[in-house]
Amino acid sequence: MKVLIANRGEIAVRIMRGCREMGLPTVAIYSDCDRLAPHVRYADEAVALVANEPAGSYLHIEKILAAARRTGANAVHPGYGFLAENAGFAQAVVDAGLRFIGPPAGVIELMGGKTAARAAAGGAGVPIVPGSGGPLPDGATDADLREAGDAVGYPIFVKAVAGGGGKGMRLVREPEELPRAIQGARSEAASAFGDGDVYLERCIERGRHIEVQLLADEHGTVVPFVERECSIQRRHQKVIEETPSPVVGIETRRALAASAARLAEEVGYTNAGTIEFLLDDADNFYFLEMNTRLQVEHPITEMVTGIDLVRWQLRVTQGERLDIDPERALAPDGHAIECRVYAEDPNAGFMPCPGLIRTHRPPEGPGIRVDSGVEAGFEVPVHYDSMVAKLVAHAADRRLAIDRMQRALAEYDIGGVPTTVPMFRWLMGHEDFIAGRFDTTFLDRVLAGRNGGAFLDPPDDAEELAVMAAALSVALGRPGSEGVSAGGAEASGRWKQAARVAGLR
Amino acid sequence: MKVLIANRGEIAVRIMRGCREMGLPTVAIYSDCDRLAPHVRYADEAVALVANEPAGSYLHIEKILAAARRTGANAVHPGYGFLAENAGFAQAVVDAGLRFIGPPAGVIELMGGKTAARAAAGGAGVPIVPGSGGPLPDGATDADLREAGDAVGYPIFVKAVAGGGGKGMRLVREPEELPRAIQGARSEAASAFGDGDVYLERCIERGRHIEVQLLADEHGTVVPFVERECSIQRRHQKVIEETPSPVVGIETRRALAASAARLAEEVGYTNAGTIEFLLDDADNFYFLEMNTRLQVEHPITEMVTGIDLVRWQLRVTQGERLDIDPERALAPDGHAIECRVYAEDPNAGFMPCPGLIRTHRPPEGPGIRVDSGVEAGFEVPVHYDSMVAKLVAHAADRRLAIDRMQRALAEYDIGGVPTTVPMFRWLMGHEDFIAGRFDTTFLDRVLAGRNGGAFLDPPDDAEELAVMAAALSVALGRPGSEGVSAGGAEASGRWKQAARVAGLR
Amino acid sequence: MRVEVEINGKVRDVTVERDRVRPARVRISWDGTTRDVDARIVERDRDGMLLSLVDVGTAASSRRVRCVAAGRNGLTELHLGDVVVEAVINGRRLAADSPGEAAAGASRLTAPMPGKVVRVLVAPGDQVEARQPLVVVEAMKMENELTAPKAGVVTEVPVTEGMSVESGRLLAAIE
Amino acid sequence: MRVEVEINGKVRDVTVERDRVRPARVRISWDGTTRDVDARIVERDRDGMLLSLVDVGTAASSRRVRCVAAGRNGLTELHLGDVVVEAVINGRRLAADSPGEAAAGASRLTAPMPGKVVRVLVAPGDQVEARQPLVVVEAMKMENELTAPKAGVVTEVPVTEGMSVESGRLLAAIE
Repeated sequence: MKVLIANRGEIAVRIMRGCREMGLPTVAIYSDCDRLAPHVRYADEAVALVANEPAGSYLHIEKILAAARRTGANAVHPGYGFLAENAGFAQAVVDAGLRFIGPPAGVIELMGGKTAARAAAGGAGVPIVPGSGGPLPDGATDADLREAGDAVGYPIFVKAVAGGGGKGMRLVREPEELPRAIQGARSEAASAFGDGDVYLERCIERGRHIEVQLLADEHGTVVPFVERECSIQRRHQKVIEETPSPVVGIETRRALAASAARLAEEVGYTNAGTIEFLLDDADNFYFLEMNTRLQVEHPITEMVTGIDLVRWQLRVTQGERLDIDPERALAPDGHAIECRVYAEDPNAGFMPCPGLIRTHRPPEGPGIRVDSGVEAGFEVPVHYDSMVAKLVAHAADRRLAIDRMQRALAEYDIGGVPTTVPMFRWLMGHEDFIAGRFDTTFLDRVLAGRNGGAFLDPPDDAEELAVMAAALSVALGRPGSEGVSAGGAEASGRWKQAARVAGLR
Repeated sequence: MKVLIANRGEIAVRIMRGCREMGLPTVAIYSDCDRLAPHVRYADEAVALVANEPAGSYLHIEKILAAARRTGANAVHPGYGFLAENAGFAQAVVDAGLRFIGPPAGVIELMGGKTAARAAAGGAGVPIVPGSGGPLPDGATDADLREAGDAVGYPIFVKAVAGGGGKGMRLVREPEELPRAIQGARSEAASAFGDGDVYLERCIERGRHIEVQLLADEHGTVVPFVERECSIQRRHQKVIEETPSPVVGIETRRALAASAARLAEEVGYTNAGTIEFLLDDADNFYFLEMNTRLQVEHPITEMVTGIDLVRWQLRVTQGERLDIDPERALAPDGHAIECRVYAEDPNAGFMPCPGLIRTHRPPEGPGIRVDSGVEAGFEVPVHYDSMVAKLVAHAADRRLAIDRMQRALAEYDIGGVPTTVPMFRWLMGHEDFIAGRFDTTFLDRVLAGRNGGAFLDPPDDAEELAVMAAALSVALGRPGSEGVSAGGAEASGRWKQAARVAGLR
Repeated sequence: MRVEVEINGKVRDVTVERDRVRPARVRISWDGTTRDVDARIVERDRDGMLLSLVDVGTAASSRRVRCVAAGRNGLTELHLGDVVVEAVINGRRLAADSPGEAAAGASRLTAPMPGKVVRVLVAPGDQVEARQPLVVVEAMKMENELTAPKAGVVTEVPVTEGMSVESGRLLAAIE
Repeated sequence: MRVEVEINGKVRDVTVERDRVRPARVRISWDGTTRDVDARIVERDRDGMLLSLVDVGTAASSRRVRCVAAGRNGLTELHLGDVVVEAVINGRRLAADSPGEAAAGASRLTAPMPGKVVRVLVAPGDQVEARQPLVVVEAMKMENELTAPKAGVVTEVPVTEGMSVESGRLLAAIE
């Protein structure tokens, strides 16, 4: 099998590492601005896509298939993002006579539709968020509505069937408020969408994002893994993941795993995939959606189970049978945490910061795994996601994993662009994070409460040290000390800040 | 606790990482040539030893204690090598009112003496290599000698009591040869050492070096770990270690562990230590010696057990109780292999190659741990051991760990000095290594059989690629292309080689 | 050698003396403070250097400082672990970028990278606070709130929702 | 541009033509072979550069080559993964270090680093083979066998067992 990796950055390198360990040759594709990206050098062969915008490069199905033809690649790994959940791409790959390293196109299609996926989950007996199931009848009396509300359970979201963007939506905590809220939502929805239909859905408060990784072969075996906790999100984007969850007990773990496996079996799933759930504070969980691909956060599962998910993706694609001990997959050895390091300025509203990576020395030593997609000399392009590396810490328990992550974050020497490292250092010291007390709204809430201060306090001797270093940078013969480059002036306008001492990193 | 690390290189950094994860401040010591070594920057404080030779620096007890006094360090970690097994140093540390992170001086002293250690092992019921126990009586008849020989078992080494360097030593395979061999050994010993006394010891052929890591607290708890296989040695120096051993079954594992624990209990051992055994091909094992310190190869045990040995050293020193599950310590999760990367030229008799590290990009990704003691810009000094890094691969089984190690070795980008990486790549592909068919003489034998060829075959397109790169290095504007530096000329004389294509790395 | 170092708005007159016998050993003095330090350049690149400083006076502190000659504000950046301190050395600072500028006169908010305007939150005539979000631009798979560089009145908002913008394009002006 | 490249004793006259529109695209020809390559410098240091070469002709091979301007033999080293190829570019080679030298005339074996002589294995007048061990020096915690640079007769062994030697000290001479 010769594998074309239809992706870029750290995940392309991760997949190539898996291929190389199996002796499989690899083909990279690259956009113009990625010519110097590490994934191009890691591959045995590389084909230029001659474009930058995703639509003309990593999303361009015809170019990708042409690259496979040119190099004789007979399998395509989509990674995550880009075309990874595009059923049309999966089908085009198969139609071109190549193997698609992922589930069948039909399954991607099915699980990609919210309502179809929800129906499939319901059909497999997997809990979904309780609701009225369909629009409330127009002529319902207040008593009918209160009855429907009681059946769903409070708090309740009244949602417009045609809704979106929060319009025609009401949160109701008390049964007596329900009829009036429905009335308001109906009229808002009617004026916004020309459709006054509304339905009821239970509001899961303080919900945690819990997900179950699974592997499935082509012979009917499905293996679910110990859950991942992904509630630390910024604007619905995961930034820290860990496994196991600090709040999931063994019974809930088994119930989650069984649900995930049932759903995967129901839909004929193969290869690697993840089922996402919302967990409430009474240990009830509800199906959210399925990701029909490898996920960003797969390394934490690999670290606590010792199972190589990418290798299994490749093996399953070759028709091999899963021979993983299902008990091992559910029994985490220790605890693993991943921080997604983005080229963003945490002190300027997490603005993405494309630019040249001047220094890149990732941490090393016990329990640390780094999957990076950059090297010094590479310029983070403006065209894609700004993630530069994933930093994973593994230790005997959660507390030790946090301590280890703190140590590794402090070691991480990345220069040229600001990154989210200072925010992670702050978060690893946050008492609620340490206590495991958080839900999906936690990070946005605590960030909003910070009012823009620096994430890290300068060390006691910071000012003294800065005075000395500044003087020495001249006295020891600073190159370029006689002329500050214009490039510096240009760049600086973007990030103007009054604060002169700041945890920019 | 504030910890002075009385060592250098990768082990100093490893210990500081452990301290930092526990929030303990650290003090480095450094010789003149180590001023730019990473361990100096990793520490919170650093004290110059103002010398280079070990005797004036890392072996200078008074200077080290003065550094502790100056910085207020109240504990000393000796690492391995240098003063790690010096009972006088351990005692001096305690006499200075500091904690020594290791066993009591008396235990170091006891286990440091070969005969005393052997006696202690015998006393604890740990097998030792069978022998006559003392010198053979002078007037013994041939029949007496043959009887003594039968009691020891063949093959037998006749060894001079005062012996050394192979003088007065004979290997005997057949009982009828024994009397004549004893006679010859006696006369050789008498003329070489002025003492003709000889004794008999069983020769363990095809022996494997198997060792048992253990931790012991100050409250009487001893925890032995799954064995390490360290038979891949070059001139009695370990270069590759792995765990578990490919040939040790569960019963032998338990017997080894029980023996090691008994001996540690017998001598009142505390902190981390390792008991080394020779294992014959009938699964009999014999005590060799005890290392009363942390070992170079401790990471492989950490990787398969998830237990942080350095952290436990620090905790035990603070009086804490071991609460490790002993079954976990004996049940390896997967397989781990360590390669010791030395700055040596494998194509020139493994000559150590001090010099400037110009590039240092260690591998990363799944299952890889790197503990390095260098960074780009650091000059490997001539005064100490030439190890630059330890590369560890961990995977679900031995075959996968080998594949992973191959991948990581190929990724390792280290420039400026030749290293043993090409030899490791060759060895990972050697059929006897892959099959686990080796003993302590294996590596020296296969190296001797190679007759100095390159370790790696150049890729098919090597010459073509070299032609292109050479031309491009000029055409793209090679800096310094107009003048080769004198430094290059000086250095080159040392390593003159006729081979123009060679796996130097 | 004398160097003028301005940090946090305070100017220090710093004297650096090298030991003649051991040139890596320097005595640094300013404002009545004196430090004896073993100072080494671990590595240099075109943007600056990595310094290793070991106090050889009464303390023994070991510190690693990355100096970037022209940092993001056109100043010298001193990276002390995760914390960055900015310094003006010998009065050198890019005039267009003086921190005072943001507080007075007209301020222009420009697009830091190519992207798509997804929300416009203010209109000309609006009174805004410093750091108040003005425009949301989607770029690099993220929605980015671009905030007011200073308090004032919005004079111009030459973009609309859905518009693609190039890097440097004016998004809003404040007076 | 024409470059003379000598590898494995064979000299090639190599022509490098840059594409005018896409300067990173080069056509490299020698001895009837022609390759179209996208050639980039990933990074430079004072010793050389890291090249990334992607074949844009019929093949698509992607290769990483580290070029070291003055390698250990005074030649240009081309690191192809783990394998190193040495080249003489435009006839430049350090005369004192030409590989031919080892094969002819007197050869001197010197200490590559400071150490202690632990064994002397030959005496003046001994006939030795190339690569035969002559002296064992202990340095960097290792016993290092220093071998004959060529076959011949030992003319001088100015060291004895137990002697400390400095780097560059003559250990043996062969004629």
